[in-house]
Amino acid sequence: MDVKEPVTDQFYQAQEKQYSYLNLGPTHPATHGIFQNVLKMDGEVIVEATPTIGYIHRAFEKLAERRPYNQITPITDRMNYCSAPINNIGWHLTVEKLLGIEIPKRVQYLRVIIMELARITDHLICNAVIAVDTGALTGFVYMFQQRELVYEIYEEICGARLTSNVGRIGGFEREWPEKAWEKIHKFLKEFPVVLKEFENLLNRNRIFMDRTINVGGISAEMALSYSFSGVNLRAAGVDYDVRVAKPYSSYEDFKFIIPVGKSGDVYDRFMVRQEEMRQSLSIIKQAIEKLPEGPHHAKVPEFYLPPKEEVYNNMEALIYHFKIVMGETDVPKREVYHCVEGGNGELGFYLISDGGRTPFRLHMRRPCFIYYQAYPEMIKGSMLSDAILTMSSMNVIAGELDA
Amino acid sequence: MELDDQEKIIAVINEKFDGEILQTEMLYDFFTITLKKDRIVPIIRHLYDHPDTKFQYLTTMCGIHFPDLNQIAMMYQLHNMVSNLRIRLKIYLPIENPTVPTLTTVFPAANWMERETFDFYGVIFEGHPNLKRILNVEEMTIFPLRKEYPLEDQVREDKNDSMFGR
Amino acid sequence: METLANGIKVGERPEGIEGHGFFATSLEKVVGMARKNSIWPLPFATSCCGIEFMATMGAHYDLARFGSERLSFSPRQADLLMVMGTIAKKMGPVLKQVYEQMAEPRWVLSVGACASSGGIFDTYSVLQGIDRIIPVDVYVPGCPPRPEQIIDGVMKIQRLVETESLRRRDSAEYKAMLNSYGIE
Amino acid sequence: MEDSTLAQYIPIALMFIVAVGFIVFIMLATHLVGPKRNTQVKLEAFESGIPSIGNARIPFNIKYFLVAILFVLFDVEVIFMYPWAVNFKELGLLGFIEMVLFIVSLLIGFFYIIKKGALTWDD
Repeated sequence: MDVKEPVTDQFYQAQEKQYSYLNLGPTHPATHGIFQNVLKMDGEVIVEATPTIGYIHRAFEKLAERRPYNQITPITDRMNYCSAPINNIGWHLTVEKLLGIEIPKRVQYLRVIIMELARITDHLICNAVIAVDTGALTGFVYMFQQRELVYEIYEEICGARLTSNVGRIGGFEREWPEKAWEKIHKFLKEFPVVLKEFENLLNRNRIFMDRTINVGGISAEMALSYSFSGVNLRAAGVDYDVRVAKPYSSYEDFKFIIPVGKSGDVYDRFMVRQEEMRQSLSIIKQAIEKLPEGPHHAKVPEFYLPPKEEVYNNMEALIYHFKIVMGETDVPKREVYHCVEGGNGELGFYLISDGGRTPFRLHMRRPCFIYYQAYPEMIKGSMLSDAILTMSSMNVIAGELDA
Repeated sequence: MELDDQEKIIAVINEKFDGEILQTEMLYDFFTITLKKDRIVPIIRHLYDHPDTKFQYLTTMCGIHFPDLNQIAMMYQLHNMVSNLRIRLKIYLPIENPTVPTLTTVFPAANWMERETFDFYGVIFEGHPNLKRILNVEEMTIFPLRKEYPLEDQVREDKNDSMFGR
Repeated sequence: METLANGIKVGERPEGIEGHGFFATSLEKVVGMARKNSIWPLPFATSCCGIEFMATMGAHYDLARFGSERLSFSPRQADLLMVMGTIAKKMGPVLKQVYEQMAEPRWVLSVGACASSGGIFDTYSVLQGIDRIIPVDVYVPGCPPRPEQIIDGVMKIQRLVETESLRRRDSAEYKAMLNSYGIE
Repeated sequence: MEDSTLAQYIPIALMFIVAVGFIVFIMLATHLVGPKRNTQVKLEAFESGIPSIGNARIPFNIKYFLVAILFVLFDVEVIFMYPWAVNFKELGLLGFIEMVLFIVSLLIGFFYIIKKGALTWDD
């Protein structure tokens, strides 16, 4: 054996490289949800990730084919449960578009207010979770306290905290009580202060910036090829927002900017969400100033439950009441697709009705399901702790992922 | 979407794939084109590259089961973000062997969408990297979203139909 | 709940022989009281009830007032398995594995309609209630249950923990009950 | 009072016995009182609910081991500084020079490590 050549080299080449397999599994505190990734690791660096989803697949699309139109709303708010009102109103807009119902201006403004509140809560939970994953635990508790304030507003408007089931086809079930407006104004005064505090805690924080800048980045082309939408696409540099591309529910009356990132990494997503929260606040203020007077629901008794005194007095209202409650209202035979800017992307409802009482086919375009495909690409070659940070910054919500 | 846009798209398709279009209609704000089933991917690739259309964003894709026609329809929705145009392409496949070439060559986003459609309707996508069930349990044999299969799972014993008056 | 001279309320103590400077009671009661106020929950949070559990752990409703401040995500140190959210059929074996790997004595709290009975999702892919695969001690209704309801469920578990005899886990009928679930 | 020096240590010994005794008592008590159920499934490795694949004991990169050992080495060095720092004044200049020599000798080792490239992390 040649003495000059060290023995270790031959020994080292002889052994082919072995990888360890880590199971970032379904019950894992870091995944903030129920999806599994088997990570092929070389030491600390991830070589390859194979995701498995479907751990809370509840067959929403099959369930929607068995329920009348106004009973599908409770399903939709169990999809993205961090911002339930956006799903509900997205579904109602789809059905109203199919039926061609004309919605009064006041209802459109009320819908904009509650959707922007829901967007704030969705971004709150996502940014707080990004902070938790970089170690800033106190940020989460303060941000969650703000979410409690919005829960109280939901309770005033529709009685439920999380899965709100807000509104009906054609408007809201009741005029918003005085207490709801009180709490909204209180929230509008208090929230910017706490948001500023949270930002001072993190935005220019050395540790946070080192942990998040150019981590889990994605280029604009790759984001578009993986059909990204929402905050992850805007963080990558493409300014596509459904509220501006296809304005619905009178979003065109409000002035708001779309924050756009540059490199699509975790820091950009965090900053885009922070700025979007501020934009949502300004939209709510504009909507409250310009709130027109008028009824809180459209004049369409065959789909919107007529008030009780009408039901007792005249015949048509009684018939409409009976048909709606028994779910016998027939819907014309049409096909429609309507999309809404959800908490984490373009939330679309593709609805085909065959004239019966239940939809013939309802396909939901779930943004999480579509952009989570790019996750193995984004974390290839990064450290394990960055992989967890990338997953929480993409705001993947299990309920929407495997509908 | 005004008339001239629709003509432009039809012209672009007929330029290389004449006779492929079966029917075109304007459903609300979506220009829907029904095509023959065998040249769908080249058409989408053509719409992707052609300078007039440039549909470079796949919004969504899903399957629809028509039991009376004994067919499974595939629906693709494409989006041109620059000029904010959206179209929907539909093809009809026989239910005996619903096979379609995979779209992952054009859009990587179609990977999981196709796996979901396979999981729900049993549509075989030739050339798909790993065509397996994505949302359901692997050992599941039936394709649950087809109309003939019931919604509830059949192995339960407590909720028998007598309780619900069925 | 008797209050001392300086107004401090004292929690109810187990009954026992009390004398000048000493207090004697059975070991079971002392162990029960100790366990009751130091339950380490394993939050098996899958969907919407998980977010409601975050609210319960948050500052407003604060489950830590009942002694379960420290969440343990590994079943090795967990006492209470809180199953929150829908459990699909794909998730069943995972839940059974986690339950079996929990250290004795262990309790199960099924939070929400989905965990207790499949809830509104009576579909082909959802496990209709986790009591099909693991024994459950307390069910909390609601979809999602309000944080107060979750805390009420935890308090019911605490009552169970306090009054449980030390030898229940080795008794024959407990073994028979476990065998009926296929857990030996 | 010749055993007075020894007697001083009785409280420390007592405190030591009570500490160790408390731990031993608690471990024994929980071991005896607590119920046990060592089934085959329970003794398997827990990997997020999924039967674990692969084996954890594989050769991993040497840099992890090197960083750990070097930390231990320099940590022990810091421990030696504590007694010096406590009675810094009594030791005066002589003690200071001795400690500086001690630190310089370890610094030489530190430079050797840096030059050798033991601390380069992303190869």
